Amino acid sequence: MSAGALLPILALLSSLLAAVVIFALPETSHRLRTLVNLLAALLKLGIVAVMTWGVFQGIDFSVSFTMLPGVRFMLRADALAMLFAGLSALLWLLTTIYAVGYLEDSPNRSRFFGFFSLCVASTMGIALAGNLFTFFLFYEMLTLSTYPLVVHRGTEKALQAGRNYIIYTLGGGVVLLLGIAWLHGLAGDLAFRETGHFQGSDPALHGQLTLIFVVLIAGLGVKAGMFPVHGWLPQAMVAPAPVSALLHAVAVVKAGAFGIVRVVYDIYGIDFAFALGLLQPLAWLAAFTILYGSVRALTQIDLKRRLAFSTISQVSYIILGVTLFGPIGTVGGLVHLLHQGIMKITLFFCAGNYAETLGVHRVDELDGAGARMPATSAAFTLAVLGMIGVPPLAGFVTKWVLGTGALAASMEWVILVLLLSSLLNAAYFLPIVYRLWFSPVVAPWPAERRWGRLETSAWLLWPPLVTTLMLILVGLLAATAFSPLSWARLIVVRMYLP
Amino acid sequence: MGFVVALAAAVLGAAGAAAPSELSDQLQASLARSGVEHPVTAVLLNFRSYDTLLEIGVLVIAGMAGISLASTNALEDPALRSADSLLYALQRWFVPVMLLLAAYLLWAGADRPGGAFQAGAVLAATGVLMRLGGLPMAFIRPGILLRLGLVLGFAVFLLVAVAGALNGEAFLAYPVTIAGGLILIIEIGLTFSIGMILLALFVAAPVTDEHEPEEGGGL
Amino acid sequence: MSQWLIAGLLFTPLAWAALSLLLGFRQGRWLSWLGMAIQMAVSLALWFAVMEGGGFYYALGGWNAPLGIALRVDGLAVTFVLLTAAVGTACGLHAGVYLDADKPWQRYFWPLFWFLWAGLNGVWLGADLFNLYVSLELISLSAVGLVALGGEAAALRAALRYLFAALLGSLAYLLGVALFYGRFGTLSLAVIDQLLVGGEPALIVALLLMLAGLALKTALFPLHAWLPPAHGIARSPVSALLSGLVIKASFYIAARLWMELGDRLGSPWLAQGMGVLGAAAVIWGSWLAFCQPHLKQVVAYSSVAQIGYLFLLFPLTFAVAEPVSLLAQQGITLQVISHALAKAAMFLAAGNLILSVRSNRVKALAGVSHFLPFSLFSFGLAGVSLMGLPPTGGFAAKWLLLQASLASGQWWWVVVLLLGGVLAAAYVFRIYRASFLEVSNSDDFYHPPQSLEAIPMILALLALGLGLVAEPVLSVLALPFEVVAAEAVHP
Amino acid sequence: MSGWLDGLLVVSLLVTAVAVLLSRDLFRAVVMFMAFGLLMALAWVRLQAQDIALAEVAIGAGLTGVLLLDAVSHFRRARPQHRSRGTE
Amino acid sequence: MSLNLLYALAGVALCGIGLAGFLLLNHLLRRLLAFNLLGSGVFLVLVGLAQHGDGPDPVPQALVLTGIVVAIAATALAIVLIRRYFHLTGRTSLDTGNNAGDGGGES
Repeated sequence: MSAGALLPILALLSSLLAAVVIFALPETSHRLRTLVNLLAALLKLGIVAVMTWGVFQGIDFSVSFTMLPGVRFMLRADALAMLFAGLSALLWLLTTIYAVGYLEDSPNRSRFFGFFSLCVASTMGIALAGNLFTFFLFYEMLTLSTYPLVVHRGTEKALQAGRNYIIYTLGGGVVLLLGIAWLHGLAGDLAFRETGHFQGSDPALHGQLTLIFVVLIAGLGVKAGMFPVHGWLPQAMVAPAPVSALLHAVAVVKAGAFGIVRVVYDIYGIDFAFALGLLQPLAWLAAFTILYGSVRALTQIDLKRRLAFSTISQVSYIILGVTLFGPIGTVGGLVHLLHQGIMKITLFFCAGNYAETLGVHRVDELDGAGARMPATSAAFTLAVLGMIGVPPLAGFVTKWVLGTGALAASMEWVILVLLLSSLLNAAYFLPIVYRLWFSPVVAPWPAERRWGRLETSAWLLWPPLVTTLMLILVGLLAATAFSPLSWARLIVVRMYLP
Repeated sequence: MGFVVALAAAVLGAAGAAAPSELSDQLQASLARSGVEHPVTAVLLNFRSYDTLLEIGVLVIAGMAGISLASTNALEDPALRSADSLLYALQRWFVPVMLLLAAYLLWAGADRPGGAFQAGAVLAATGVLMRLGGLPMAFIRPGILLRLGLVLGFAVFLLVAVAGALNGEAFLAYPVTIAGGLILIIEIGLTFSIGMILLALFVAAPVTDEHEPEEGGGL
Repeated sequence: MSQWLIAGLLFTPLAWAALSLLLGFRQGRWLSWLGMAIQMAVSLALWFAVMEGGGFYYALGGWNAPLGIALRVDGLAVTFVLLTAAVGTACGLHAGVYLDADKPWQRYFWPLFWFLWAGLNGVWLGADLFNLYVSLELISLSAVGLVALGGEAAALRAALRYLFAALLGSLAYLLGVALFYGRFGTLSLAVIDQLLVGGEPALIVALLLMLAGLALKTALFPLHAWLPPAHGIARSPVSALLSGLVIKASFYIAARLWMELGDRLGSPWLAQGMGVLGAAAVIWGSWLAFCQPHLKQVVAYSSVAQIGYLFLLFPLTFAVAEPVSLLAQQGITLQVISHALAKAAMFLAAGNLILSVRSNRVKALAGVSHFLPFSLFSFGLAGVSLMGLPPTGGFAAKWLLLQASLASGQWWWVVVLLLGGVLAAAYVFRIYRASFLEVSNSDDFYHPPQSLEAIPMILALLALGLGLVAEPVLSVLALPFEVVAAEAVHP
Repeated sequence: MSGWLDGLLVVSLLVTAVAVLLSRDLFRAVVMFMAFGLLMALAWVRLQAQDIALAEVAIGAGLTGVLLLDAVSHFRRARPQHRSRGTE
Repeated sequence: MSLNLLYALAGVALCGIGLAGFLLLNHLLRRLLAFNLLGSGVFLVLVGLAQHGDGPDPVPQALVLTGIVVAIAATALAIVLIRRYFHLTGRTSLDTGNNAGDGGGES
């Protein structure tokens, strides 16, 4: 088997095998499990790095075999795939480190890390999927492997959240399956292809294709947390912080957004989707979700819930970018896929630190936490500023490019949405920052724990610091060759501009 | 009612359209190679012997069910040892006659009506008579001997069947020259086992309820 | 070569049935392990032989079809023979450890087990209408025996219900056979297929009778009432055999009849009617599964639901284009295989769970995810297949059926397929939910032996992997078939 | 052969069958069933199926009947016993 | 109407009687009797229909012989189960109510 076929499989197997090994390990062998976890994460990061370099050089990584009559299982690494794969590989490593610290002394770790690895394998599969069928395969696998993580604590509340999570996501999966099967019946096995498949197709099919598009977006929109099917996301925040961080802020919602990008660009083709008049309503929906999420976030007292509504809002930036008809908007959407991931995971790491170290879960309990946990609070503040779009941080780059794209596509109202959203971001984030640094401590921390010299465990402290550094760097160095922005440009140049 | 009408119509319809069967011609043509002269026996034990093999399997299952319920106590039920002179006389005269009858039926099967099933049934009836007469029937007690008797006919049949396969022919194929002999062997085994199974079914069921069947005996 | 294999295939289960009757449960276990190994090897070898050489008729006793009984050894048949070997071996191994060897009645387990196996092989290979009847009876009686084995009153009641339903079904089938024989003077399905010209009313009645009888034996809604008590109360390895294999046997015959004769004797009404009953089974069975308080009842009602999918074969192959029909057949075949594997895994895992928490109630599972993740994991994996989520065999089946429904324009089955998946998720996740609940005083669990835990896991993994290798498995369906019957009819 | 004889046989077959199902007393029902078996045997003879006739007499009427009778008498004897058990 | 066909039709009627009894009767032994009547009806149809044209046909006769043996096996198994059931519960009929609920036998 050539290296081209081997690497995508290895990328999948690295975490799949890790999952199997972790399941097989006894509950008590914590060190060994941590070792396996970290080794697998590093290995995966290495593989993804090599593949990214290869894709940059124009090497074709793909593997496929016939799974069912007329359907192929197909993995293929293109530039877009590597964007998502790179994001999840990088953040998996950090989140694994974080989770090891976070779950210290808690039961059922074998189960947790096993399913955690399985989730990452699914995410990798989603990134590398070469056709809609394979995408769906891993998409559902992600749903299933996240359920045990959501209900990990086994409390009545967690189980209830898990139930809602599964109702939403499986429901979305069924809708998606309907769309995929329908499309398959109409057009056969559809590999992701830069220009889409329907340019110049029979006008008689356009009605059906429009309907299928709606079905597909509805199915994918559930995971992407789009209004009105976003309800699971805030509830799923009962899960442990690493789960919220990696899965709900990064893997799951991004999988939905990524799927929408794939459908719009690689199945329908942006020109065709535009010609069918499908993009405009999607843009409105995305814009509405952005504002809706922000408004809801304003009133949340629970820190993680506030972050969750912020996620709902932020993910729709990606979708908004995609629907801006033109290359610049696309760049904005794609780069936000990465930027938002880094920023949001920082915020969740910090929220987890407050919860784990001080026992703080609510916004109004954070008064004066900045003095107790300066490093964490600094990271939090920077991430917040990034979210709001303060230059030169990651979020600013996104919003700038999106705005430019909107102007280029002469959709000026989008600028208004962006501005309004930034204001709202500031409105729900800045009070927290204020409380952190400028409010005096009024009450003792609900459940404080101490770890020697550091403000919290080193396992918990380093990951947010690293991601904070990243969110500064991706903003500062946006113009250099290997920044996410450049990579997004590369994707657009390669794929969508003939 | 509708069921009967539809079925009757179907029977009449099928009868009206019945195709001339080539099967009986083939049967007549092959009868000479079957080893027996009576066509029913030929069908049962040669042409469609696989049916019969499985059917004996079904019977063995029923037999197992029977002996699993058997209660050892019931077999020695003193109430059954009643010295009924009529029964005793009956038994004295009938048992040999019935055994002879069974043997005859078995033998007759080759060229006229009769065969293992009927002979087995007669054998079983003999057993029932002996049982009612209160004869001690230790052999019918649940145990290795009873189970051996139960499967003997089946085992003989099966061995003959696989011998054909080992011989390089099909499963259940008999060489033409010894087909008659093989069928007779099978029939003897079957008669014995069928009699045994049917008898077991009767005897094993406890006649009175005064003694608990061995706990959990119900299959 | 194939000749020897067939002989071995037929001989082993029957011989082992006879031999194990002479032994006790423990010695019978040793003997049966050997027998299972032989059966597995023979089934595999036969499968590969047919893969290479194509299918053929095997004339038992050297007598060809109309006079003697011929076995139809084709790709589908050997696939099911192999499936039986896999599931049968798994259940047999599990039973050897699971069942209490000290109970005197257990000695009858092995003979019944082997007779059941023999009957199943007889059905898969059967091409003779009456022989199929005898095989069915062999299956029914041994299955009833297994349900009742050592049973208490409730088990006996379930067994009696099962027995009566099975007997009625068999007689209905036999009545249909009588009509066919009266009309054509033959019992060979292949010959009937050749002689059959058009839809005579008498033969339609015959087909209806046979289908009705077989549907009763397959527990198609609304004739399913006997199944849940029987499958729910039998010992777990037995339940696994019954749900995994036994109900498939009667469906297999119905499907064979339909595929051979349905094009001339069927009607759109009949086809759609069967489909509607299947759909009702999917919905109603899933709903009832969701409502059951006992773990094994959930699994048993799930069987009622999953069987419903099989009956979509009728509408999806009637008066549709050849490729669509093929899609549907492949989908149904996959559904049979994946359900057999998944349901057997599920029952065995459920048995382990019950052993562990010492109760059959779903509520008693609280906290078990803590202690028994392995069996729970197997249960979960099997559940994934039942839900029809990728990459399992259940998903592959559902995908093919979706494609067939869409391509034939019968979109209403799409609704059933999708809804069925959601409902299956509902009852499977109910179990997960119960087991994930953490309760403080839940440390009192018994750990079953590892061998018990490994077996359902292997089955569940097979069901999972089936989706990935569906293509090669399905390719045996299209193997060339040597037509002997044609010569036999017109010598 | 004489058609009315067959007609009579068929009619009595059906009548006996109905009687088997309708007789109040279970014992009677079984006896009727044995009679039915004998009539069936006659029918088989008329159908030139002597083998079946023999089997029917021996197995159908004879053994099935004996088994059923045995069961019936078992039920009869055991019933009061169970009633008393139930009231304890 | 030929002689054989007459018996075949008698078989049809027996099937009807047997089926009605099977479905309507509650007592287990009566249902068993009905099953045997139904079986006899089927056998009559099988033989009567098959040989209504040209004389005795050994094949259906052999089939019926097999069928009779299968029927007695089934009957015997049923009787064993019924007796055991009766022994344990004192009942001679299956409850018409919902039996599904008490499936908790395995523990």
